[in-house]
Amino acid sequence: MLSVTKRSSWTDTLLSIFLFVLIIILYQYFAHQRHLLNPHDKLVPTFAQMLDAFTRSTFEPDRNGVYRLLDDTLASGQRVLISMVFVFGGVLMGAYMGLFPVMDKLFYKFFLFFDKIPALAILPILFIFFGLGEVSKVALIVIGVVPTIILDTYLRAKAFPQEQVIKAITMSASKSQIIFKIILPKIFPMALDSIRLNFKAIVLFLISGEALAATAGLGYRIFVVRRYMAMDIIISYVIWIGLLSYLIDAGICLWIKKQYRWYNK
Amino acid sequence: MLSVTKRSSWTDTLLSIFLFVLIIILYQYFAHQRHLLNPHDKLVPTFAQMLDAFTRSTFEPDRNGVYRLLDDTLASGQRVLISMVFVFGGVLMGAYMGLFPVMDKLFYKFFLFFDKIPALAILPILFIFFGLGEVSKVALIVIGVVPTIILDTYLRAKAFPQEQVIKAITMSASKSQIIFKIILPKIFPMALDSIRLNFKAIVLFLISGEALAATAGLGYRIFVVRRYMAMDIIISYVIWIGLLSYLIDAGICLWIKKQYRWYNK
Amino acid sequence: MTGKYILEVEGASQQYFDQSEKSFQVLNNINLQIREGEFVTIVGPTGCGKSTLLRMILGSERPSAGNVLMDQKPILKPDRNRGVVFQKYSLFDNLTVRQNVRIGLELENFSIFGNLLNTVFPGWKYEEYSTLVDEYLERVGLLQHGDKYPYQLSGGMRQRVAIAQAMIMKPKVLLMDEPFGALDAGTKDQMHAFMLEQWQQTGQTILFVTHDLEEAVYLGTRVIVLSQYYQGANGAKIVKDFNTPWPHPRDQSVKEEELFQDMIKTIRNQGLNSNYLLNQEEFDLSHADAIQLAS
Amino acid sequence: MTGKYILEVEGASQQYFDQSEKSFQVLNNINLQIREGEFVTIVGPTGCGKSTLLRMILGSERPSAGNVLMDQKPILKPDRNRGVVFQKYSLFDNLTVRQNVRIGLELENFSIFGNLLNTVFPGWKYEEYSTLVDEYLERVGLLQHGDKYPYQLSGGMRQRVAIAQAMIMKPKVLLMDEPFGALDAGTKDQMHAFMLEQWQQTGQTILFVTHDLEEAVYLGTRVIVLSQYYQGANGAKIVKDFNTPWPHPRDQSVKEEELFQDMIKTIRNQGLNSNYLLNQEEFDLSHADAIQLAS
Amino acid sequence: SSPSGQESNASSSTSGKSKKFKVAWSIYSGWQPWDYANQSKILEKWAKKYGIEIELIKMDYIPSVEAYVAGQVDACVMTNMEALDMPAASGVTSTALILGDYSNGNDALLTRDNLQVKDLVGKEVNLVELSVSHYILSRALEKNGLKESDVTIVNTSDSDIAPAFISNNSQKAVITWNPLIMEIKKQPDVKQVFASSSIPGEIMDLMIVKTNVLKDNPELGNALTGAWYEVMAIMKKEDKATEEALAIMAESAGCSLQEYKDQLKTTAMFYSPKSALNYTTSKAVIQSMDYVRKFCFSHGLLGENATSFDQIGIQYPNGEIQGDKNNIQLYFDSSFMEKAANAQL
Ligand SMILES: Nc1ncnc2c1ncn2[C@@H]1O[C@H](COP(=O)(O)OP(=O)(O)OP(=O)(O)O)[C@@H](O)[C@H]1O
Ligand SMILES: Nc1ncnc2c1ncn2[C@@H]1O[C@H](COP(=O)(O)OP(=O)(O)OP(=O)(O)O)[C@@H](O)[C@H]1O
Ligand SMILES: [Mg+2]
Ligand SMILES: [Mg+2]
Repeated sequence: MLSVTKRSSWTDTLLSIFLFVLIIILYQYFAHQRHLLNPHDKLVPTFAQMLDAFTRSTFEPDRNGVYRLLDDTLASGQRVLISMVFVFGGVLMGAYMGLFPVMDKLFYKFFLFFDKIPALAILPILFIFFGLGEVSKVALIVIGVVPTIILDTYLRAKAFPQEQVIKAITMSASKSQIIFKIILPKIFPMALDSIRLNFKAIVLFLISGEALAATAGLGYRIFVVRRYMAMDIIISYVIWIGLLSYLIDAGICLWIKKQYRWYNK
Repeated sequence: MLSVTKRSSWTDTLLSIFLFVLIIILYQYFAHQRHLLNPHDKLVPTFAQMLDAFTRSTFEPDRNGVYRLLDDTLASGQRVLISMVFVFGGVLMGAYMGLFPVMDKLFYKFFLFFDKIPALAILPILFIFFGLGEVSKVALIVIGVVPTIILDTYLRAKAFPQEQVIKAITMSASKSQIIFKIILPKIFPMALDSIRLNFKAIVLFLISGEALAATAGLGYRIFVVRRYMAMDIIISYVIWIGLLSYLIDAGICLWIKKQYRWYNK
Repeated sequence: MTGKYILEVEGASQQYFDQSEKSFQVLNNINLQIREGEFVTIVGPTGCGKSTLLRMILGSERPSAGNVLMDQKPILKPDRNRGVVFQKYSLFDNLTVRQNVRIGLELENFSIFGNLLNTVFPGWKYEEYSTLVDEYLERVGLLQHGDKYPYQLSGGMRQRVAIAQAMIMKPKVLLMDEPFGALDAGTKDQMHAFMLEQWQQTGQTILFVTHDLEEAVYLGTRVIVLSQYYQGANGAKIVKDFNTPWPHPRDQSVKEEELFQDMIKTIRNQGLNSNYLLNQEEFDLSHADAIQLAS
Repeated sequence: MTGKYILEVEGASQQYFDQSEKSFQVLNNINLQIREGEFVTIVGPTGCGKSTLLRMILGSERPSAGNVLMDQKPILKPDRNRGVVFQKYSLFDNLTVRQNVRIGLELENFSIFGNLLNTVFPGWKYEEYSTLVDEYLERVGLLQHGDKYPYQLSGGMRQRVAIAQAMIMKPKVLLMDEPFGALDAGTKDQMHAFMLEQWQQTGQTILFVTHDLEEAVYLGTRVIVLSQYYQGANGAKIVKDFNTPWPHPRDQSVKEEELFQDMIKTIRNQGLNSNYLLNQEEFDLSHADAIQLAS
Repeated sequence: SSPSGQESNASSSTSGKSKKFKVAWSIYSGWQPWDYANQSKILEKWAKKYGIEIELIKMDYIPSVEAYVAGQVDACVMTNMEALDMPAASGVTSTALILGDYSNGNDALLTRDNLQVKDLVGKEVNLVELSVSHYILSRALEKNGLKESDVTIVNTSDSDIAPAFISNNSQKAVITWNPLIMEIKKQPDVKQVFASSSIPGEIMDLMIVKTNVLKDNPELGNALTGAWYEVMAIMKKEDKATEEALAIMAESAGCSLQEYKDQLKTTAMFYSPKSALNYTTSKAVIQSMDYVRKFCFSHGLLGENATSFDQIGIQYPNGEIQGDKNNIQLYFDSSFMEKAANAQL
């Protein structure tokens, strides 16, 4: 932030990867030590084992002839995609609540409370309403994340510069124009940012949902193979999830940077 | 936001509670219907049953003479309090990362990736490092929430008006003064806000951690009675958790409003 | 002075709360009547409440006592009839200069169908406006900067965008809060010419707050001085209110006339001099529409 | 003109990138030498790069070519030697007016022990400063507003806080970017007197950007005109650079002298008139320290 | 012979006067006595007698086994199936110290609409995949001439399987264990069509101790066995003390006394060390383990790249070895139960 010197990308890259490399080396050393003691150790697989597990689930069909990783990723991806529809609905809802006092009064306290309810603890109730199928998994994500998104957007809409709203009104903007032409275009990159930051919660609820009742999915696999301590598979799946999330995060960041150049200036 | 009329607190209150009342009525009707069909239904307890369960756990000592709700709340509260130390450490870390390019380079990407790892999926590994006691429960909360707090504070420190930092430097501020006297005082209410918004995740990880190995705690109790589908206890506990979270949220809000009058203006 | 009253401020006061929640009065019983087509400039010491008065007329704030009317109807909210240029140029940061100037036209002529069409054929619908938008950009000297975002502009350039943005809508009443504070003398002169031209063409009513007394006397058909300093002060009052005698269009040379310089001196020495005012019991409200009240 | 050079700008240029990532030049090969104790005022058309030049001297931005030196040493970062008042008053929003003015003293005299003591006995350590702080608040006319937060102030009041905040630190070089843009004439005069007094007492060097030509000539011992309009223009250059003849302290009456009015006219008609400049090949850099270069 | 030697001592400290051991347990009708032993200080008494300290830790089932494999605890309760596919398959050599009971109806297949096992073809079955429930399904289908591929298994978390099944009438079959079965059976339209009572003895509930820890510290085995059979004696007496003990067990399981008693009916407890000893040394155990290890192998539970069900060796009290003699990871040890039976503790 204070640096005025030109950045040298070489040392930058080195710094950026330093911790990753350190962790990998430490882990590998630790795993190696454990394997010296117990060659059958499954709890702390070496990187070779993880790579092997990853390759197996990616390139070799399993007992039932499916390519697991692909299958699981597609199943989970679909659930996330569907829940995105509701997430963006939440953005809209938040903007409306921020602008209209009646909606503010009606919904704000409610969502504030609702947001605090740990959804995972009342799953049985969700089952009653949403069944055991795909609906309940998407519902879990939605219930877990959408209130947060709504509240976040609401706060941003509330913090929207009054003067700009007033100016738009003096230029004959209707209320829905204020939402769609003034507020949303400006808070959209912020909303993307907050979706990005909440992606972790989305993954968390996805995994929890899949742990409850599923036949495929990244979370499903992690919980099933836990039954025989296949930490090699679990860790390789977890890294895969981390990597996908990271890429999605970076993708959204890049998109924001390219598409919304005025943002963060 | 657009309203310029004086607020009438009477209709406001009515609007605020409307949805709560509606949900309660709908639920009670639904529960009643189920109980007509099956008087022993445990899944959808009526409010009378929940109140009864709540009263029992609050005011009647159990076999060991402990008041369960109090006991559980204290145990959980202690865990949350301890994890708060790390959360505030995260705020500091974020501020440092935002100000110092070297720390930025070194940690940003790492935390970005680390933040994406679903901690719940690698619990066995956590056991190895943190054991089974209180440490692992706090560690789960910390691993789950602190990276988010760090990243959030980091972004805010990055977005801190350059001009004010420059001005402070012209007034002979050292780097640590910039952090402690310029940046932190100003982003502190924002950090409180983001802790407030992440409280939900804290509760989530608390409950998950307590479900694994504990002898008391709100999550522990929910997990124990879950097998018997004692939904009356579960729901009353969940509402209790929601209520506590809500009060903490409101408390922080009030604190911010009183203590940081300049904030959000 | 002809024309009907377009704006009326009737005994308006405004109170704010300070940090210890104590109320203090900013404007005290302001009475003001403005006829259609007037160009009213408002000067006064910093913090006297000029922006506050403008906000009340705009409708974004209600007086704590008294009324503000436009065309005999109370002003409850901002609307299409009153345009505004804020002291802190508040542009839409997410729009380029061109889009910022165009947005008003888009908002006014909005149709869902047109918007849809426009999503499919970008720029199609907006073509219609482009001549007009470019003309305004030209007038404020920003034609080459049309595709920049506000963050890429200097303070003066942003302010000019805000002016074009408000002017292109040709509102019946235009409220301007120190619009030229950040402009150099040359650019200022150009903007003056531009504004006066449009004002005469459209017959708009303009309320213009400024600190530049020369500007106030040169632009205004009527000058109002607001001040919080007077005997027994409790919120600002109108302490001067008078017409300027030169017919528009005025030549730059009027600035060198003795009467012109005298007027500036009078404002400075009487209207803005707190020592002088603190000894005054009555104010020089020589304007025909000025409302005389015991202070 | 005596005294050593405190600031030197050697062939400095600055380039920015526009929205399509194309570079464009804002400042073109600026050469400037400023002696200790000078009061340099800088004028120029909007967007010509005055703020950019100030930022380069401040050290918050590096020139894309050339050097900026203070006391013969290159300026790499902002530091305690150069104070600043920004065009957009950037106060610390989380501090009251009094705390904003005091913060510099606190920062400079910081000790962990003192800070701890202060947490235990609030206000204890800061007592020492309170006389000085109050004196400065008094001078900028904000003593009664000491406990307000910036959001509760009008634009002009905020700017005055920023001025007191910078002045109380008595930096060797003070950089000011249109500090009085939002002030009314009366307040402006007070601020002028205040600044000139401190400047003479401390022997500070001041660089002062303004749009008000009267102010520029009245305050400055030296006036510099920057402009982007000249033959074959590619970034702004210094197009005028001259001394003002009146010794300080100056009386307000110099403003009425013919020479004074002439200087203003010359600046307006030559320095700020683009038509005139576009036909000039050489500039009137009559100042003894002005560096003559083929444009 | 134990390769996991050093690491498993991680939790046993000798810092104080006496060695300290950690034992994990989870809620299940056959394991509640451990909690009673703890609460009634019987366990503490026996630990003192042998000069050690024992800490009993209550955990969720799978995490408790994970903690055991990770070396966080020295002993843990688990079924014979998990003992084989979790610690043994991970190279943590383990000994079954006490055979407390076998499931005699505690695991069951329940259906709606009067469906029989044969009718399940093409239907969804809710169960915890790769758990004992999965094994039960496999055996039930086998006995009815069906294959696993004839049904669709929906992996459903044990914590929510009961409400999930109850609240969704579209789900027709579920396999789970008690107390969940009891709850589900309260539904009017649900019938039990297969249970562990049809394959008695195949699912055994064991106290598993790290082999090398037990070898180095036989006093841990003595104390645990002694405490266990003192509790068993109380439970068998059927007097007021029994009622009190059962009440405490029920409480910590989170159910009513009556519910707990009902669960015990489908749990074949070996109340006397003698009966446990007899069963442990019988051929039945070897036969059961053979079913289980084949199931584990065919479902990849011995490791995805295991080549044969013989990969892991299991040694029985009579010295008989099942599987690889060079890789014995699971021992059934009857010597402590024998000491208890002979009142030598
Ligand atoms: N929201 C508010 N809360 C409290 N006080 C306020 C608020 N807004 C304005 N004030 C106070 O009201 C007074 C008038 O403010 P206003 O902005 O109208 O002055 P102004 O005449 O426009 O000044 P300037 O010329 O400096 O812009 C000031 O003392 C200011 O501190
Ligand atoms: N970060 C930036 N990126 C791109 N262009 C910039 C940037 N900062 C300034 N500019 C451009 O540089 C030019 C000079 O800007 P600067 O703010 O220095 O002008 P100025 O002389 O201070 O103007 P004003 O009197 O209006 O404040 C302008 O054309 C502006 O658009
Ligand atoms: Mg104002
Ligand atoms: Mg500038």
